[in-house]
Amino acid sequence: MLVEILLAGFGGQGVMSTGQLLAYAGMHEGLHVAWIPSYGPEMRGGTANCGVTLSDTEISSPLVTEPQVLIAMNQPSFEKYAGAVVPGGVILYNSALVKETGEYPEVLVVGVDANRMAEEIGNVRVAANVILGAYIGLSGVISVASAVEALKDVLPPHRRKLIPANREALERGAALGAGGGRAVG
Amino acid sequence: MLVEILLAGFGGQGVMSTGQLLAYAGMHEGLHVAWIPSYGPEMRGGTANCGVTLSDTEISSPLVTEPQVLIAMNQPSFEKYAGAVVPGGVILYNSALVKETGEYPEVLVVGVDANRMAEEIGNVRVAANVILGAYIGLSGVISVASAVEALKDVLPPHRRKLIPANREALERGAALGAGGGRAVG
Amino acid sequence: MSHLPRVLMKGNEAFGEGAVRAGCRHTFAYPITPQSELAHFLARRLPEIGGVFVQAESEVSAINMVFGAAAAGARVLTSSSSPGISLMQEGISYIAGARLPCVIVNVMRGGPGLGNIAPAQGDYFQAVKGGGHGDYCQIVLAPASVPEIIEMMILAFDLADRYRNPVMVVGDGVLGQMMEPVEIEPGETRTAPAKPWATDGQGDRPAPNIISSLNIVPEDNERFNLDLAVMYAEIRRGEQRCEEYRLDDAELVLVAFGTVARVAKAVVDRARRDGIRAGVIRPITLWPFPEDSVKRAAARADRFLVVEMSLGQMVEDVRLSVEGEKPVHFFGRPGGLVPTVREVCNEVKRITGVMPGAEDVPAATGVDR
Amino acid sequence: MSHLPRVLMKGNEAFGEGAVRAGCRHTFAYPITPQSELAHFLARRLPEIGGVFVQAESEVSAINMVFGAAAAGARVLTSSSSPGISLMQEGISYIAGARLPCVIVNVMRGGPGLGNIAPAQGDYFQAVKGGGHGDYCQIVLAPASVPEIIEMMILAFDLADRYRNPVMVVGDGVLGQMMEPVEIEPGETRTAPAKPWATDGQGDRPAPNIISSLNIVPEDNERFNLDLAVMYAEIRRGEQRCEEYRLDDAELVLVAFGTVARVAKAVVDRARRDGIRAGVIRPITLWPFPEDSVKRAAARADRFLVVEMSLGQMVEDVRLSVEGEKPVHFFGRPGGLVPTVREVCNEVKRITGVMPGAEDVPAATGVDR
Amino acid sequence: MGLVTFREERCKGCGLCVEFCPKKIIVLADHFNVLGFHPATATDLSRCTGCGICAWMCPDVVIEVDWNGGKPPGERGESPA
Amino acid sequence: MGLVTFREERCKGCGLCVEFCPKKIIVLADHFNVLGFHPATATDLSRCTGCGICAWMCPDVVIEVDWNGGKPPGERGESPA
Amino acid sequence: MPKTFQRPQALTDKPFHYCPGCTHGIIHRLVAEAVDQLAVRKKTVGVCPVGCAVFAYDYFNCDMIQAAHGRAPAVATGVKRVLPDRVVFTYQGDGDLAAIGTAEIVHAAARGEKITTIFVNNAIYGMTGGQMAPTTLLGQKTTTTPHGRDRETAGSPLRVAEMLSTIDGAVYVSRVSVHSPRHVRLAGRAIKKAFEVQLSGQGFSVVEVLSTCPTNWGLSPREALKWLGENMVPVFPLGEFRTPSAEEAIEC
Amino acid sequence: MPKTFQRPQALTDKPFHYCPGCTHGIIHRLVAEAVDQLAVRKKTVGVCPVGCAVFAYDYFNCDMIQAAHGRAPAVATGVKRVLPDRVVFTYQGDGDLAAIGTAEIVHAAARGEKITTIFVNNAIYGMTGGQMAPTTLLGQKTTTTPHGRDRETAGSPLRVAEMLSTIDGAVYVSRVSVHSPRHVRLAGRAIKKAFEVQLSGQGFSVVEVLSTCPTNWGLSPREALKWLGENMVPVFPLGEFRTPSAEEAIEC
Ligand SMILES: Cc1ncc(C[n+]2csc(CCOP(=O)(O)OP(=O)(O)O)c2C)c(N)n1
Ligand SMILES: Cc1ncc(C[n+]2csc(CCOP(=O)(O)OP(=O)(O)O)c2C)c(N)n1
Ligand code: SF4
Ligand code: SF4
Ligand code: SF4
Ligand code: SF4
Ligand code: SF4
Ligand code: SF4
Ligand SMILES: [Mg+2]
Ligand SMILES: [Mg+2]
Repeated sequence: MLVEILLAGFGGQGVMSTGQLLAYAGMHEGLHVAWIPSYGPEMRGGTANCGVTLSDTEISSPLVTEPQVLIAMNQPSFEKYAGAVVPGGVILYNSALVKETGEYPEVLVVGVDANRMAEEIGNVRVAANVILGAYIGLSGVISVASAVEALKDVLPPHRRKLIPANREALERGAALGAGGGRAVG
Repeated sequence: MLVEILLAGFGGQGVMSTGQLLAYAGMHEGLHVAWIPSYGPEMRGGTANCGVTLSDTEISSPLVTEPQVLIAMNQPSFEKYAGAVVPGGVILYNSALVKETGEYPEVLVVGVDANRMAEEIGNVRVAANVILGAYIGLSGVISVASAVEALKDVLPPHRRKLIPANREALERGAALGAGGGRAVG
Repeated sequence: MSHLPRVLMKGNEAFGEGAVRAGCRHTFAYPITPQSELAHFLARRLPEIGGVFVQAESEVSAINMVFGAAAAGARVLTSSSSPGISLMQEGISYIAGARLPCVIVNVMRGGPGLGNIAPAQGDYFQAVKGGGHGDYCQIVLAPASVPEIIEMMILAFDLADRYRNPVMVVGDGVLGQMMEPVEIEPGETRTAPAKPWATDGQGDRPAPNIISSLNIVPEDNERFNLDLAVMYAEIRRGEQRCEEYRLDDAELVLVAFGTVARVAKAVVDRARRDGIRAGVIRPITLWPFPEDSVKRAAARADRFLVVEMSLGQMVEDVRLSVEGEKPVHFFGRPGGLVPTVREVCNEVKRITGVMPGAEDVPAATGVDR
Repeated sequence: MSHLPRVLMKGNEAFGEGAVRAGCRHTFAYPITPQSELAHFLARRLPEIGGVFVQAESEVSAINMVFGAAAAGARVLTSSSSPGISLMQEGISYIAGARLPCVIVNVMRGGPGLGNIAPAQGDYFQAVKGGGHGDYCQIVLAPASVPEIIEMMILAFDLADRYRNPVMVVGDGVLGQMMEPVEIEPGETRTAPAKPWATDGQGDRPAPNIISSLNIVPEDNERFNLDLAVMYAEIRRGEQRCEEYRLDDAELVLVAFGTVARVAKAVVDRARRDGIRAGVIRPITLWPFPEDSVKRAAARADRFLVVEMSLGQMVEDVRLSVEGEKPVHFFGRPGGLVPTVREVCNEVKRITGVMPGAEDVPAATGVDR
Repeated sequence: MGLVTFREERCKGCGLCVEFCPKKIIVLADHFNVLGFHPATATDLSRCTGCGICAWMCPDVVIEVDWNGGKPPGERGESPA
Repeated sequence: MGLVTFREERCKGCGLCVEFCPKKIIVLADHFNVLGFHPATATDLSRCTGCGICAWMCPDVVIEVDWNGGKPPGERGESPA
Repeated sequence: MPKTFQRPQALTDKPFHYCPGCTHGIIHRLVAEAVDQLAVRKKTVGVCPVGCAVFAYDYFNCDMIQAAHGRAPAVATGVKRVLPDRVVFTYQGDGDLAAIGTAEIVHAAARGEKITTIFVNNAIYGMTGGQMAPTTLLGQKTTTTPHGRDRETAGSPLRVAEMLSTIDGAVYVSRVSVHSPRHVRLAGRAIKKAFEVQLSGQGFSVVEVLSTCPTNWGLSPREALKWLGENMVPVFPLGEFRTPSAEEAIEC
Repeated sequence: MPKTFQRPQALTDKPFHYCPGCTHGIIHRLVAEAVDQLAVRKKTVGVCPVGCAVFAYDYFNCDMIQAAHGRAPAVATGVKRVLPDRVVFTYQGDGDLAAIGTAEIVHAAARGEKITTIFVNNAIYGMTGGQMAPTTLLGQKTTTTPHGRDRETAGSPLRVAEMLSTIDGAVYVSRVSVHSPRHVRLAGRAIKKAFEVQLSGQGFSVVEVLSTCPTNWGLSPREALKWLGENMVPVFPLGEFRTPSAEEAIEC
């Protein structure tokens, strides 16, 4: 088993820590993991992407260049990376900010209204975790419990109060994802 | 014809410009010439040496490492370089500051009381030119007239008033040198 | 009690963690992407353990603070990325000339000039041939994973002290920014050997110590340089390090370091699935270059493929080792791009003729120097 | 009227005189021995002809003033010696990255560190392999006499403008400090070509110009680097320059540049008197290295002897050209000493076996890397 | 009377125009713009004095202000405050 | 009464001691020392007050000053001027 | 229809990449307005720093040069010495100018280089992720002073305008801020005056502009302006520290 | 027999290499005397510059480091941060400190580094052959200002003590001279005070000492002292520019 996941969005959408969350959760489940940012310019307002590799054998290249999974939090990210997803892969996107998706016949393309759901939860910054939850629900690559557990690793002590909102995001996303396929959108 | 001449002394004894004078004079006589300083540390009070090569063919290496001629203006210079003079060569030294000379059987060793003569001329700084004059007188490698002519090249316009003293140094030195050998000392 | 044997750590933090485990308590650095987390980590960590982090006003100043701290006898670190490392060249030459031990981290980025902040390996020549003036050499280590960064940092400090010479540890943006699991070690750290030469105040010594790189008399300076040469020869004999991966029966030898070596290993795995007997030499010491390993491989293998994130720099050292015995090919992505497994596989197929007739077509991004 | 067709000129002044004849009117420099006379000369000369000499507060500043003046379209010069050149490495990388033409003089001295002020060639690697970060190359010229310094300076400015690339002219303390006769040329000087890319104020241009070495998108930076690579390949093809001395029937080829090449020629003359058929390849361009000449020689000659005022740096480029075809020997005097004709002759005799049995005895100051 | 126009697609929703408009007629909209921000917009243009302070404080030069009749409140580049 | 001693072999004949000796008892000798300079020397030691100014102004620490009986003119490091 | 406010000509139409509420944008606009008002756009050459303003060459609608970190004053010197009749300015952050570029700014001032420097002091390294700058306030938390800048180990804020005003060649030195509309207006006037001083050929001119970094200060844009006014201004007093003798002072 | 004057212990017996009459020698002696008086020789680490004083490590009888040109304050910082209880000083010329080393001295001061700097201002680059320094006087002829320093092209003398005294971390800043016995005495007291400030742990201390360069000024040693007093002192006024609050001032 070797899964390469790409997460992409605006700086500030929490894409980086969501990727770390996934890596931590994988590590706790005994997988080999690597997390790697494709950090934008030395400046603000750019796009922020990261790649996560989960594998049950040692990871040679930690670079995610042929992702099976794309989590796209905004339109530019979708456009930039959708084409890179390998046949048989899946794209999950934030339908609040991705409006045009185009055709990817060999790929499962799933819209998640993550911004809206995050605002319902009360914190727009948990949107990325909604989509991660959806991916976990959809794929079962790791358990939701591991992801929730890993929130402690990713959130520094003084931000632990954000755990409940993030847990809710993961869980509600997972519930959506477990519904599978187009039903999510 | 290829002559390599080494001139050495304290910084401030005029060794460098005396060497340049010789090179200029050689150039005016149509010779190939090179002048090269063995400049001391980035500081004062060190020793100052230069080498002059005069040749009727193109000069390959301008470095004076096997001099035929040494002009030593002080004791340390004498000690440092006397041994480098090739057999058949000549050492001219400033007898005011060189007190111990040792034995150099295959080399002509000539003391010149240059400081005293320079003070008689009225400027202790022309001492090196007294010895250069002696060398010219002794060897005839170039003419005294060329050396005198070259004073114009070496002395910047605002120091031209020093020409008479320097001319006198060259001429009195040459007269001494023409006397030859040990008689000079 | 939920007790974690492992944490996910950024490469940049691992440089800092490794330094701490090596007993380094003094770091002088100036921020620069993509290595700033190293400074952030140590700015927090060092004061907690009685150490000192000073943010210098520039890289020029940082490397000279390192000079002073090393002269005072400390295990000392600085860190930067390409442009900042260029600014340190005078200082590094001075450190080598004064026989001082220190460790310098270069998390390389795309150049030349301001370039960008993407991963690159274009500073290989600067690191191994001597970017500063004069005839000095620095030991250069190139880890390829986050845990190995920690290991290499400890080795770096040990080598620096053993040889009284600067040691550079090079990474790239990928290595600096990626996270991998790292074992949490017990708290103990190494200590530096005694340094009787240090200028730490005369104290009870019979005479003052002097640290200087000035040898105004050329004969003295030549002697100093020849002594260095003897030491360098010793290092070249004794400190070559590399990883050999599936090399035993390899007809094609990929040579790559750092991040690219991981790509190369994945390529080898894939190529072998296609029946191409490939292997990897991963130089761990870039200087001394593992020429013995390359020479041994040159006796057996058919050809070499050097892969770098540059226009081709290490390839020269491979060629110097191979000495015309076997063809040495090159594939590079300069300016901030990491070669992908797929494109290196294509290059492998092209040069091994598995894609017949492709031999003479230059690869899109392969530059032949 | 006593009219002089020739004057005795110092090498350092010749660098300045050459720049003036090349049409350079702007110099930014910081004093350092053994090249200070260059600054003194131009500080006096440039204002007389409407030019500008600015004494910068450091070499870092000087090279960045050069950056600005080059961006503004001027033919511009800076000059220093080893430690100062190390400080310029970031700036030189920026200049290459911004595609700006300029000329940098390095009158090399003994290193590493403060070293001394004696003649040396220990900055060869720094000059030709890229002392700064990133994949750039600079053209490097190495004159060997005072008149040739003038010639090379003119060539340097022409090449810099032709390729929009920095050009370094290297000398050593001997070359900088020695005096040789130089022809006095008529007053006319060259002018630079038009530079429509210069940031000299938009004026009537339709759009502003931008000078930058920043390519934040890795793909853009890769493209930039590949374009550079194409240009470098063109330079390597077209601009190799060397002097071949008594090479036709040479069994032993000495390779040496600058001051040492003059020693090598004297050695060849003497060796031939002893019946040793020796010749010299004197690289005039150190980058691009005259590999074609060396390769041709490798086909005919029996062996090479590289002589340098260092622990052996150019010898690597000779080996890369010879590719194991013939033995490449090395003789060096590092740290500020100039090899003498006599000692190089001895080395020649040792390796050619004219002193039989001497082959295996290492020369006192020969360092085998 | 002033007329403020917003180049909505470049607004970053920083709220500085909202903060400094003396008439408090600017708000951040509910929707997201292409950059993912809630863009600023004027609620009651009739109350706008055309003072230009909003434009003056906007770090992204999102706002233009026209003066709709009469004399503008000040010289260009000199008007606010 | 003071006693000045000169380490003649390191005198550079700069003349600063000559210039500043309040008693004007220091002169430069006629002969050259090993460095090639005319070294400083005291002419009439009996007039020396031991004030130390000569040593104080000597850039080459050529001079030592002893105080030959009675109380020295000041504390070491504080005496002159 | 007369414009109260429109985009200055000396700005291109490219959107700024700065964070929401970052006052770099305001300062860019003020510089552009000064260039427009003096009608020198076509003979102006700007030099951008390394810092958040590194891409300023995309925003200023005149010839632009991107300089190495801290070296903009040296680069500007090179330009100005070749083209003495052009208007040359540098735009630099506090890391760029007050840390790595200290020597360059001091000596551009000492030489009386006829250039204008816009010095954006936001008390932090913005671009690289919020490290301490020489101008960081005591107690201010940054990524390299996680417990706040401590005088004992990290020293005290450097007051650049005061330092440069000891230098004869610096003929115009002032400090302004952009934390309120009134201060923005005064900042604009100071910047224009600095360019005028350059045009008059009297020497070096510099305006230190106190600016925000909401992102790295961890404050909202509004809070950031408030913090600037309340915390930075007392440490970095506003005013003109040096003016050409004949000039009248700007109220601050 | 009590000594009025003897060679300080903190000097080795090695003769100085300085030119005849060069006041570097006097300043060396004053530093050595301060070290002796405070009885700190065995815990002192000195840092020498690149400049005529580059060989100072041969003269000071304590641990010594030779630093890169201009970087002595950075090197000293490295030493002091490792060994906070040692006494660390730098000895630097005006090319070293006021040109290439500007950033290093300003930031050692800004950090309040607990080191002492002896700044020897002789208005010229001595070692490299008499080029202009940042402190060269207007009209002064040097090898790079052959017609005298011209304000228009080469700027005006940099007044380092004044500049550094704007920096909070610099707790003791004074300027002294050595052109007469009285000034030598005061210089000695200032140097001692600077070391005392370091020992008290209050911050950075620096003494600018006006010095001569007979060789490159083209003057005899006596003329050089006179020139210093008559020409340099008016441009570089003597005095204490900053003292720790509790301290009383030294008369200058
Ligand atoms: C030589 C060098 N050192 C360090 C850097 C990294 N760097 C980029 S911007 C910057 C500081 C930016 O801070 P500042 O100048 O205050 O500008 P701001 O982003 O706050 O506007 C640094 C350290 C670099 N690019 N080059
Ligand atoms: C990086 C570098 N640049 C330049 C030099 C050359 N250099 C040596 S000393 C010196 C200046 C000395 O002047 P100053 O500091 O005033 O000391 P002084 O000799 O006058 O006492 C210079 C420029 C150097 N050694 N290193
Ligand atoms: S112009 Fe003035 S009143 Fe009108 S919206 Fe803007 S700030 Fe408010
Ligand atoms: S100030 Fe500008 S960017 Fe900020 S909210 Fe208003 S219009 Fe938008
Ligand atoms: S101690 Fe005083 S009186 Fe005696 S020689 Fe020296 S200066 Fe003159
Ligand atoms: S001051 Fe010193 S060096 Fe000068 S003449 Fe007197 S004793 Fe000699
Ligand atoms: S990081 Fe700070 S200074 Fe940079 S753009 Fe963002 S808010 Fe502005
Ligand atoms: S050159 Fe000047 S500063 Fe240097 S030792 Fe000589 S007189 Fe003193
Ligand atoms: Mg800033
Ligand atoms: Mg000086």
